[in-house]
Amino acid sequence: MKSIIDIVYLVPLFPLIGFLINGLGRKSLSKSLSGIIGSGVILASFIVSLLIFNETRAEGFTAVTVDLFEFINVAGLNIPFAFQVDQLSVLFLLIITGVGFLIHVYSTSYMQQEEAHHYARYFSFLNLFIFSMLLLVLGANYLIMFIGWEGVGLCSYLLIGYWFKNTEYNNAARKAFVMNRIGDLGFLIGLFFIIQQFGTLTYTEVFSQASGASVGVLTVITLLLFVGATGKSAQIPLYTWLPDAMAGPTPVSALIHAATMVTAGIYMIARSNILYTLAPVSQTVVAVIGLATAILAATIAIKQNDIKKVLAYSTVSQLGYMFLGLGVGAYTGAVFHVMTHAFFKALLFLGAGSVIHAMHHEQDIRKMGGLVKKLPTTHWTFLVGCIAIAGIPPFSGFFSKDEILVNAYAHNPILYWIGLGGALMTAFYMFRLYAMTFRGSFRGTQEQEHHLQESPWQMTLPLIVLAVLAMIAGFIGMPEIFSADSHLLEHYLAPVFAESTKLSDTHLPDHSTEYLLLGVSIVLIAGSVFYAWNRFSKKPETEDAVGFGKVLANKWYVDELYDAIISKPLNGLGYVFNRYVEKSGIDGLVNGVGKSVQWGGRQLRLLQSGQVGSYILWMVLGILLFFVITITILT
Amino acid sequence: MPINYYIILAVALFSIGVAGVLTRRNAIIIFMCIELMLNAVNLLLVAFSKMHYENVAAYNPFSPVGTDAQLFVFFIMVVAAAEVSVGLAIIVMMYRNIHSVDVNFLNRLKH
Amino acid sequence: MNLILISALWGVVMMFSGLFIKNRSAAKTIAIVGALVLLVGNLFDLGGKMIISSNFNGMLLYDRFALLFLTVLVLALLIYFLLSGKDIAAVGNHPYEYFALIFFIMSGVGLVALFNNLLILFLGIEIISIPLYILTGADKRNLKSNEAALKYFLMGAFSTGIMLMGIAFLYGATGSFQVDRLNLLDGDNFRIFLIIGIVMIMIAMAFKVSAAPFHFWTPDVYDGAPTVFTSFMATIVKASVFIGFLNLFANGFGGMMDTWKPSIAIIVALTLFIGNVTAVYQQSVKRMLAYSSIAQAGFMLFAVFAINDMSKLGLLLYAAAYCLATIGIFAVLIKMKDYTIDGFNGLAKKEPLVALVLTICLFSLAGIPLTAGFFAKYFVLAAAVKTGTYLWLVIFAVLMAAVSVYYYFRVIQAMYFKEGNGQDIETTPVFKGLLVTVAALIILLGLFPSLLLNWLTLY
Amino acid sequence: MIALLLILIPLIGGVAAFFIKDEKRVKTWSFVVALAGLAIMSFGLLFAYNPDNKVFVAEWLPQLGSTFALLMDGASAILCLLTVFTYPIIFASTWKSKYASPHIFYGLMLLTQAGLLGVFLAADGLLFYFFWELALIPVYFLCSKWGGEKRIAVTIKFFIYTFIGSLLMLVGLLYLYYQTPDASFSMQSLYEVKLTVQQQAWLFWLFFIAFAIKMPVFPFHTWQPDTYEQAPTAVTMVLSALMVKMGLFAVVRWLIPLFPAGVLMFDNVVIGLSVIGMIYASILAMQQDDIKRLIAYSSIAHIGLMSAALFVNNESGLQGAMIQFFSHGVNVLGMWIVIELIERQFGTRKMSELGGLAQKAPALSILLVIVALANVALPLTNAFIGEFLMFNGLFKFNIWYAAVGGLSIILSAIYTLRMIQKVFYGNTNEVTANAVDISWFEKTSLAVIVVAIFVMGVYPKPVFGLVQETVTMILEIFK
Amino acid sequence: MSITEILFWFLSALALGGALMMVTSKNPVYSVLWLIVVFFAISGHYILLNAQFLAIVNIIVYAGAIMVLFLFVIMLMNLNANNEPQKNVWMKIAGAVAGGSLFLVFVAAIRQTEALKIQNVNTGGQTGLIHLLGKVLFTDYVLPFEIASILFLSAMVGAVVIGKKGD
Repeated sequence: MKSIIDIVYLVPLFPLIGFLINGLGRKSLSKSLSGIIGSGVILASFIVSLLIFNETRAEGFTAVTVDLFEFINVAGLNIPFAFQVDQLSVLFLLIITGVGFLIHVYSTSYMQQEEAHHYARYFSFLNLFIFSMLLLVLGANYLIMFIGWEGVGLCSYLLIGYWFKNTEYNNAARKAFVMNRIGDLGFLIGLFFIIQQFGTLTYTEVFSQASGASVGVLTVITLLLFVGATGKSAQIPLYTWLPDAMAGPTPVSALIHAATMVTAGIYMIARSNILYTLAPVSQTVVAVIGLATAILAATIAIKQNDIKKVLAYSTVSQLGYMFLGLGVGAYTGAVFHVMTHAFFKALLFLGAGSVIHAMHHEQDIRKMGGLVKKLPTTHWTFLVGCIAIAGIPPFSGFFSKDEILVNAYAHNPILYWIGLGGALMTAFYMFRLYAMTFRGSFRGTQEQEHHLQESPWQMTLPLIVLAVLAMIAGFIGMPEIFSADSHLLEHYLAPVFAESTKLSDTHLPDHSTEYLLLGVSIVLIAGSVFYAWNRFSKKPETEDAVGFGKVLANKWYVDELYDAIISKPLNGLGYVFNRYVEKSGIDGLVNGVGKSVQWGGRQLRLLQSGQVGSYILWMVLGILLFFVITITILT
Repeated sequence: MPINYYIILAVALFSIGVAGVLTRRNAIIIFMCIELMLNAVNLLLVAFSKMHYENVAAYNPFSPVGTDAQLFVFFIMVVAAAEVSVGLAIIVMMYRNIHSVDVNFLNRLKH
Repeated sequence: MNLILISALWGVVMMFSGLFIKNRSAAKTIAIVGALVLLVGNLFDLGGKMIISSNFNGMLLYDRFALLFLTVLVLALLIYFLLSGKDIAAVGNHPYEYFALIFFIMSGVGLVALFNNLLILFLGIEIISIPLYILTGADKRNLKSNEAALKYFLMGAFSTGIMLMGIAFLYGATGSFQVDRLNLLDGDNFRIFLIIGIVMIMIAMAFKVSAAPFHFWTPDVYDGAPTVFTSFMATIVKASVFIGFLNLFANGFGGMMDTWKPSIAIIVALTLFIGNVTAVYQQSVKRMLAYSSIAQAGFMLFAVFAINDMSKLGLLLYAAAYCLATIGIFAVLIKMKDYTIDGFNGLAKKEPLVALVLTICLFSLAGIPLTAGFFAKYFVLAAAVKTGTYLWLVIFAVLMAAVSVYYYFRVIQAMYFKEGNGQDIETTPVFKGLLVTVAALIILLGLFPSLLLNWLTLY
Repeated sequence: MIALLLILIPLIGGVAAFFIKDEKRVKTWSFVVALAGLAIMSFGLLFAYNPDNKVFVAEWLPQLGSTFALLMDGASAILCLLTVFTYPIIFASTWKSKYASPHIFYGLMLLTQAGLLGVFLAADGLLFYFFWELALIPVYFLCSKWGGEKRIAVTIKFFIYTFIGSLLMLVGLLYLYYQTPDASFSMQSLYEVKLTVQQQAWLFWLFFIAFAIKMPVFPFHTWQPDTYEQAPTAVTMVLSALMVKMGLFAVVRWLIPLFPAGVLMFDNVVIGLSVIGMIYASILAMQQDDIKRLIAYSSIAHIGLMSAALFVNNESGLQGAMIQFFSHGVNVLGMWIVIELIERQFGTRKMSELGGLAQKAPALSILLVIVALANVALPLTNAFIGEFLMFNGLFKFNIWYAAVGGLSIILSAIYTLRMIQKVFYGNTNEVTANAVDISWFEKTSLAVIVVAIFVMGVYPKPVFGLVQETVTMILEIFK
Repeated sequence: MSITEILFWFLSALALGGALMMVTSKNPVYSVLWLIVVFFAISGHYILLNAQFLAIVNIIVYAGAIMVLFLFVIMLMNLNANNEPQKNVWMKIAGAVAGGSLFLVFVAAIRQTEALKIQNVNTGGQTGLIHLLGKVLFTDYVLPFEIASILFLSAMVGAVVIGKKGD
């Protein structure tokens, strides 16, 4: 059938072209031009994605695979370079290109003060990232996904280290890449298991055979894949890179470290949902890890004072919720949350960016405050974001988070209560952040104060758009309780998760309980919002944290721990190898042979005493020797 | 007379010669010891020639068996004479230079 | 036979021309002519056309291999004369006599190559040794030369005694001096004589080819003797003794290898070890070459160790390669003042061509492919491997070959990579041309050893 | 015929180069010769890749049953291609480097190429040994004459070390030769020799040690970092891009077909050593300050993976290893070029003394980053294909080898990024303060490499096709 | 005990004793004289083994010519006094031990084979007579004979080269 879907390859192609143009033409392109190219290509692919989305909305639409060319075909393992278009991938296409486009536009002004060729470099990287991300979600098999998987890792490395003169930033970038690599190794080995088990990496074939495989194998596979997810989506134990990643330009944080890349893990698990559904153990692991991360990150976020750090930790914790959702089998919910989160977290980051921009790269919220009047647009958009993430109806965050929590409850109430606790903390620290930034009185320097002004339209426009989305996006996923099949997203995604839903026996609690839960959560959240708002707009905490707060402020000292148990031993080992094993040990042995030969030469030549007598004596001894030898041999 | 006696006699002389070569320092004496060794060989050869002759003499008393050994002895003597002429010449040359025939002084070349 | 006759006669010729011609430099020319005549005569030998074709009822054995071997040696002699003739004449006051002695030695070489009777072997070896004692001491004022001569003489005479004892016992066992009759015992009860005989002769030959532990004379004598004669001793003489060794053991004792193979194996191992390892530390190139010649002897002994068709090819090729390379190196060494390795520093800058030739020669000695030395080593090792036993010995040998690379390359490093302005060597274009020819021959044999080996099978 | 030409061109060209005293001219000449080789090879592959071009036989040493026989099958084709592809780039990228008596230098370089191609093509045991040594000797002179300050000692060590190995191989070869029914060195008759398991057991080691030293596999690797460090970079390129492949290739063409039983007996030992080597070398690479040493160790790690993959005895591993022959060659070549450029400009290779180049020399840094990423086997670069398949093969062989070896993926990321950061990022210092970017000449040569990296990374199909025949041949043996 | 046996034992004792004295005596001149005694004893043995010709030659060449030459040289260097400084005692012992053990090895080797004991060498026979030897020497052994001449020639040349004074 000839359809728009056949040209899906255009979607990643545009950003690639953009990357090439901006990358190769760094020197020649003017800022505005490269900005336009950079954002234009994304817009183009967004439009294409919309068209494709239109196709997929048709009832009874089934996944389409678009083969591009033969990539690897050896040893009975055929991995074509193919794209798979179905509801899930298309949804992500929209998120990536859509949010991506807004952020590109935002960047055009945010990065103004960069030199032209760095400016172009920035946009080329950004395009490259979009390209890899699209590969990740479009791939029709795990290898293509892996390509995108590592590609986005690379781009995040490049973009975190965008200001390469600063060693701090470079270290952060390296940390991000290495931690992702650790995850990737797990992912790769998972792939090998899949190959061994199913002899293919193509989704359709793998999933069709999945039910045939033993639970043990599936558990191993899914756990290994999940290791990859923890790396990419910043879950325990591999989450520490994400907060450091805030070194990058703020739009980057918005795009990569909030909206898109970090959700790759969720996408991957949602994509392989059937495997996870068949491996309950891994599901539990996912859920537990997710929840733990959500709580841990939330606690840390409470005591952070860097505006971006707070958002970073909130991202980690939100991702934790998504994994919780996946763990309890609420795949739709997780994806739903990915979407809403993309909106409001991008919004928040961009807002923060706008603040930072206005404050001349001041990020410490203790030096802010009272920006309401100065930055009106930024302020209310940011507020929308806060409300959304805090989960106050009818904003988007409420619906998605609520769906996850309800499913968690259905799975096991404890999960729900803990999750709710996390939600309360979220509300708390978000409004702490909001209050300390915008409320109260300005605490910055004089000249900061009178340079304060609202950002240009390129920056505010995306804020507004995202704010609107953050407000309304929730309605596509209204719980069934309000009205029958009000959950449009669920219907849309149903084919993707069909298998899993058939298998999973989770029956949602009856409506009364659900109402109750909703009520409880709304009340509590509102309460914590109110408390935080009051407290921090009245007397913002400007002094350093003490006691337990100090522990939180220092992120539970996890970085130090890792440093102590991994980095230091590794370096020590390397030192020992380099200094002793290599030089004295192996090479010493090799040289030792040579030395011993020389020594032997020095000693042997002493036999040559110069005395005829001794020479002849040696001869006679030789004669005796050979007599003895010969005669002993013969008798 | 069993051949053994001759062999042992010859070997004894030979060994004495060897021992002499090893124990003495005077080049000339060493050389003489070597001459002694050669003579031991000569004696042995003659004895062997006789022995082989005996083995055939029973049925052919006029066989030439054994002559070759005696001729060999003859040649050994010839060579010995030649060696002596050269050897003594070398020793004399040596003596001219260092006024000694002590082989222990021959230690410029070593290691 | 031609070779023996001609060389003897030419020796006499040299003597008398020494009486009548006062001009020293003429000696070289006459000698070269003599070498050429020798070559022609030898080629006639190869063709089977001899002045006296009798084998003196079995005292000589004209087998093609020996004759071809002699051809190689005569060629080596010719090259030797061409390269170093002037230096021979320059050693002392008796140029003609030196050449005469060398020619006498050549007749001895002929005997040792062709003998079929222990008496001939004995006489041949003596004819080789006695003039060598003289040549060693030829530099009469030089104490080192004297010392070398005396040492060589005493030990040589001693080894002669050993060898004669061996021959006597062999006679006792077999009642004959004919090599081809040594196998048939006159009654088995004499077996012990045979064994004693073999051992003692083996030791005597080992001494002559300077195999450990009977090698001690070699470094001192080679070091002390005038360098020209060292070159002669180390190449032609040594090779000739080897073919005597090989023939004796192949034709005489081939039947009872198990009695002597272990001993030879030990000798080979010791020789390789002592030769190579001791050479590593030497500072004087001349002395280093002396030790290296011991090491090379160790390899050639493989031919004797493994007596088969390969070993003959191997020895032939080895003799050619070894003689060419060593003569080439010595020819240059003679012209140098400073024999230490540092003396070679920066030679490549001063005399690139000479340095290149030296390098090729050293490569050949080290057995690097593309040079004759490689195939030489290849064949002798192949012979040993072919026997199927004693593989450890072969492996040990190649390890030692690797050691040898170290000390040969020290010279190359000195010439090419070390700082220094090389000492000046007076070289004529002719000399250089000859050196290049030597190098070319080495390379040629290294590519197509068949050029030489085919002669064995030719008509 | 193509096969013969491939060897003859650099041979004659090299000898000719000795007589071209003028620097410019000799550089041009050798560049042209190298290009000619490339042209011939690509022509052969594209239009004339047929049996009578892949095989060449001539009389050589009848007495020894050795003929001058060449055979270009999959594995050798890929390596010949690598060789002829590498040489022009080497000459181009070192165009600006100054060498004393250039005619000798370039002559020797070309002779080395001849030797290498000979090794990759020889289909006769003795001939193979011949070329094996011939490739080494010019390198000996190149390193000892134009190398760093410790060059003489280091080079002689390298030479003797490898020489020992090859001599052991020679003994093994001789032994095999006498086992052949028709007393011949030809590859076929050597393949057909019937050996007992015991014979295979020790013959395997005689050969393997030679190859292991050349590759080099842990623990025979210690010559390699010193040599790479001391050798002039142009030679280091040859050493690490091409010469190490000799060992790997020899395993494919000689070791495995000759001693399948031996391979099966010792595969765990070899793979174990290789995997240890991967981790060990990677950890060492993290410690290095000299970029050359860093790359040297990282290349040991990569070689370890390849040698492991060659012994896993499954198609995936073999295919991966063979495609990696090419990829590794290209990538490491790119690395050396960058190092050469850096050293030539700043006279130092110490990472601690460099930094901030990205501001001064963006083009260089970008190209390096790409090459470096290929070096850490990022997807869509050529190395990824190979490493993916090799790890897959290793996994098939034994999960744990793959798991442990996989750690090297992480470690490689660590040290490579560390290198990039220390050299190119951060602020400039007095050394790099007035750095200039690279010339178009060097830029193009690097660009060619980058293109190769991506083309192979995205569309490896042709290479798979090329090496398939060898892979099937080997798998047949184990059937 | 027949007369020959007595003679044998006497000559053997004489030879061995002479040899020992030759090796041990300090004064070179005495050594020479003792060596001559040994030669005489050996000649006696030759006669017993009826190699009369060799016996004569032995006396003439060795005892006559060679030893006299030795004597000349020794006199010429007037080494008559026992001026030879002693080798260090260990060397002496080592040498003696080596020589002795060589002897022992030989004896041990020979004693193994019983058969040898019965191989007798009696008196009588024609072998050693001069006409027989002469005939063989100039027919079968003509080649060695000629070679011997070359040997002498070279020895002569050598002696001249080495011995000639004034350079």
